[in-house]
Amino acid sequence: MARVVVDVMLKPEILDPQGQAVANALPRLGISDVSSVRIGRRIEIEFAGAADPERVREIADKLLANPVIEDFTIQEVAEPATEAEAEAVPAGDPA
Amino acid sequence: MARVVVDVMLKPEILDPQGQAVANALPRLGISDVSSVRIGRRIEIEFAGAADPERVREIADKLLANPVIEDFTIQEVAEPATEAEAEAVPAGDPA
Amino acid sequence: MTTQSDTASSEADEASLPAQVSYDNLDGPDTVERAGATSDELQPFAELGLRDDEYERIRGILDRRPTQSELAMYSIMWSEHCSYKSSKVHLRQFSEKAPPNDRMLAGIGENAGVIQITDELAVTFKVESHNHPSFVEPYQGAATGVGGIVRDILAMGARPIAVMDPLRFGAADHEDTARVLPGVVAGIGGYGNSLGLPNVGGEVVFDPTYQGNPLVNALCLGVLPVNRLQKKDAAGPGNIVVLMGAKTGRDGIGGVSVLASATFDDGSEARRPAVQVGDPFTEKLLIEACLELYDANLVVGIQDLGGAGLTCALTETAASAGTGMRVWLERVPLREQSMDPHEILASESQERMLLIVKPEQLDEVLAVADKWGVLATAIGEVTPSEVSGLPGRLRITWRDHLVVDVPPASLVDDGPVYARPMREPSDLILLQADRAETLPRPANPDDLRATLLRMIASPNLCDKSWVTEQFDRYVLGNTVLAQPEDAGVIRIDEESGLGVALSVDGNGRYTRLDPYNGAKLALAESYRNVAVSGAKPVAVTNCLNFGSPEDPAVMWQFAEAVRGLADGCLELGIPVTGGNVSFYNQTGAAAIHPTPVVGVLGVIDNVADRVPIGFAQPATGDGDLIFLLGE
Amino acid sequence: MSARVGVVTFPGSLDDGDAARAVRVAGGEAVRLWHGDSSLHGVDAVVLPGGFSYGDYLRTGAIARFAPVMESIIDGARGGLPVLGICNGFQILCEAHLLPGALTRNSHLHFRNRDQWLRVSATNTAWTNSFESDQDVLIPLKSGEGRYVADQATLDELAANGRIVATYQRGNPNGSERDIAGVTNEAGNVVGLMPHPEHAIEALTGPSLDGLGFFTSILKHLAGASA
Ligand SMILES: Nc1ncnc2c1ncn2[C@@H]1O[C@H](COP(=O)(O)OP(=O)(O)O)[C@@H](O)[C@H]1O
Repeated sequence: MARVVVDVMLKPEILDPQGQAVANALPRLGISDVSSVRIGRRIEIEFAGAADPERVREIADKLLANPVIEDFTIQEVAEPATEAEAEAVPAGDPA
Repeated sequence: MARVVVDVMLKPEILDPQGQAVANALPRLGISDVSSVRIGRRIEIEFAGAADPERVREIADKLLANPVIEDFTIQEVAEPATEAEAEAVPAGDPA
Repeated sequence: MTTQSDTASSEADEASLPAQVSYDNLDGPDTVERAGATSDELQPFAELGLRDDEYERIRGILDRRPTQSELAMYSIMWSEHCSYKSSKVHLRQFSEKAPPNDRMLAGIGENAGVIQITDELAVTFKVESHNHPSFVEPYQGAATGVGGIVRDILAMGARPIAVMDPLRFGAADHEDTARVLPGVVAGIGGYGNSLGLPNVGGEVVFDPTYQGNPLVNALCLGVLPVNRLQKKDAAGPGNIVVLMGAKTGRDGIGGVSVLASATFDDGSEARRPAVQVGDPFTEKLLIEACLELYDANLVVGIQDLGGAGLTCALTETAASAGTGMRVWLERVPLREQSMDPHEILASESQERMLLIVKPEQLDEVLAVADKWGVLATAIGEVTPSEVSGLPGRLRITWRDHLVVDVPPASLVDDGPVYARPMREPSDLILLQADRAETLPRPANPDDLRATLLRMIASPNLCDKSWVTEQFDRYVLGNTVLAQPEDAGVIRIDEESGLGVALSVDGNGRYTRLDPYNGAKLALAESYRNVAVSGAKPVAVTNCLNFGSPEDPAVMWQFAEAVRGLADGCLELGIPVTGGNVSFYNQTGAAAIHPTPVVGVLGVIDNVADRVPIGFAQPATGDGDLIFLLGE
Repeated sequence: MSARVGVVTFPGSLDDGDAARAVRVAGGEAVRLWHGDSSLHGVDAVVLPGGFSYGDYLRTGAIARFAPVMESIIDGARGGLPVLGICNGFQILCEAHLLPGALTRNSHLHFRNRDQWLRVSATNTAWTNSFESDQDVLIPLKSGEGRYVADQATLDELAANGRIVATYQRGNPNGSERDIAGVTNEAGNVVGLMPHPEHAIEALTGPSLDGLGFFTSILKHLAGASA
């Protein structure tokens, strides 16, 4: 059983209204030293068997990310980590 | 300058219709061995100076995640990694 | 001269561009001084969509070669989209044939037409296209289409109060439709719902002609007190130019990125034109801030930033007043610090407005912006006309380098105007010969039943609630009629019950068969829809969606449709108050069906008298009588 | 003197004008409150209206909850001040932990605007005392994140103590747990409701007049309290 994490973020030049809204709210929580916030999606995929990197890339490209405005990175995670004690192990498989 | 990543995922017992929609679309791509898809948020925060783990935890707990339905994990990332070649280095700072 | 590849070249294959001068290793930006000294330097004007003679005209106007920034500005302002260079000669009929009308406070040429409906109140409405961006990125394309038309209405001094969305997609079961339609509908809802604008009608039409080129048109209605009408004039030398709203990023810079570098090496990848992403929250704040500024009389002139960004707003406001302008471009708040001057001038970042304000009121203006949490920055000032008596010049510096020095009107009014060749499509006679009368008709009850079932099952006739349920139609509490009614009816005045009715209609298939009558039919349908709601039609807006104007057959369709619409308006006695032309709607050489979409606005003295569709339930005894009017 | 009902405007509020109109139509005085002003200006009750406060980009209601006015409202609500959260207001009340549970993305993932039948099952709250028990009402629903969720223990507790204010009838429009359309706190002064009663107060513009009951209820409640 393999677990893969696909992180999808807006390309750097694309406006990120979500991140901006959070960044603007932080000073009200007394936090003023944040220079930028970007918000994307984290997608956890669990395979019944092994995860074929090519197939994962295809899923990410076709279904999870919108290549017009988003980039994605793929990591295989050692252990299903549903609970809080997650330790992401980067598989270094950037898009 | 520190970069922190907060991952926010719905608690396992909460229905994730977005993840389900992706899972349901996979067979159309010829992929049938995925047992689950969960979609959450990835929030990248850049601090002007160092990131105080306590403050990050507070932001995550108060603002970024809703503890009624969501769990979060925090990782400090070694290097600003705006571009595609991101390599997440887990700082092992789970919530 | 049957085809001209010039205006389409901004969409040309980048890899095939000839080598041009590279500005990359310049020490600082390309300045006016440098342009004067290197007047023979080769410039990539053709890649920016300018023809040889257009480029020569620019050199003539400036008496030197344009700087990199100026070249970008001319190429944008003289593009089909901004200059209406192919349509202008035809659109004139809308004014020439317009019936006399003393209620039209603003008409064609303004951001939107304004019609006075009582001593105190006026309404404004306009429909615009966002077809191409919606095909590339359906959600954001449609969303920013709504955002753009709302800012047009806002710029007139009006509060936006409703939207409509005439949509056309390819075949319902085609995979492109499956990709595009859900995103478009979600985008229109996502933006309009977040602004709190009720969606009171539209169209969803499926036809294979729109397969590679869906039509996403958006209409906005606004209301204003007559004395709040705004102008775009940058009047009053010494007045301050303020940019309000979102930061400027590399959104939709399009062909202008050609200027960054002539060679498309790996490094230029990041400079590719980026899709515009909408931020409805910022737009909502922008609306509230603008309205508060209008009500406090703090605005001398205002213009929204649309397709041509700062370039358009700066030149139009100055040209409209005949003044000059001095702009310090480095004051523009940027999302990406590495942006070059020409990129800032060409950026299509959304949710921005340009304001002209009096210096002594600047602080008040900034305070209102701050109250609503909107960024507002003084970036320049209005300057007088030249000592020679000529209109003022637009001078823009970038960190003390003069990068633009142009007569603003040369970009706005002196663009090229073409009487493009026209020819009736060669297949038209055949199409027209194939009469509907020759089609088999259902001859018995079974056939009739089968035909009826087929019609009911047609995606074009079926229930549209899957779409309309994604739109808020209740917000603002004045929606008297909305889908599935023939026209949307909005109450304007709670005391008197005064309201307006709106409908948008078009039929590409009719127009393909007969552009003149097809356009008239679209007008007639929209007019009828408004009339049957109980309102008196008073004004027309339109969005003319056509193929390439360089194709004589398309140009003929366009000319005929405009003639038909203008004649129809004359016959019905209502004016066209504004609209939008969208050319180049085609896939390869195949143009879409010519699709004029016509919006009609009517006034109803008391919305309690509106007439809904459907038979009313008889309150007492006798049922209502049914009449069929017409032939 | 008529009761004074505050209506809060956050940046991004959309139905604030409609909520104020509903208060007026019911016979009360609507007092507009501003998100950045922590004073409640002596109002007798508060409505948090619908909309997309602060854009709602992160999570609905997440940022609005930290507005200065909310601090006063949270304090007031704990002391018995009647508060009605409609749609986005309901989301804000959950984020502020004045109400249990959370509102999440509709299970079908679409925004949905529909005339919705509801059953008003709790009529002992400050905002529902004008209704008959189990009265069915028709009220517009319009939301993309209206699916009410809470853990089973909370849901059981809400059901057992009559704290489910309204449930969806004739079909669940968004996948809410136990068809929940609205809940109240233990004291019955704070109510959250996903559908929009302020859009059902006039025959010309709404599907019914049923929404008015929520606004006449609060006036009745306040009159009773001051009598
Ligand atoms: N894209 C849309 N947005 C909003 N309303 C729409 C849209 N498409 C259709 N409608 C509305 O749905 C109703 C039915 O549309 P339609 O079947 O095209 O009616 P008709 O044929 O009478 O014009 C009309 O009220 C129309 O305004």
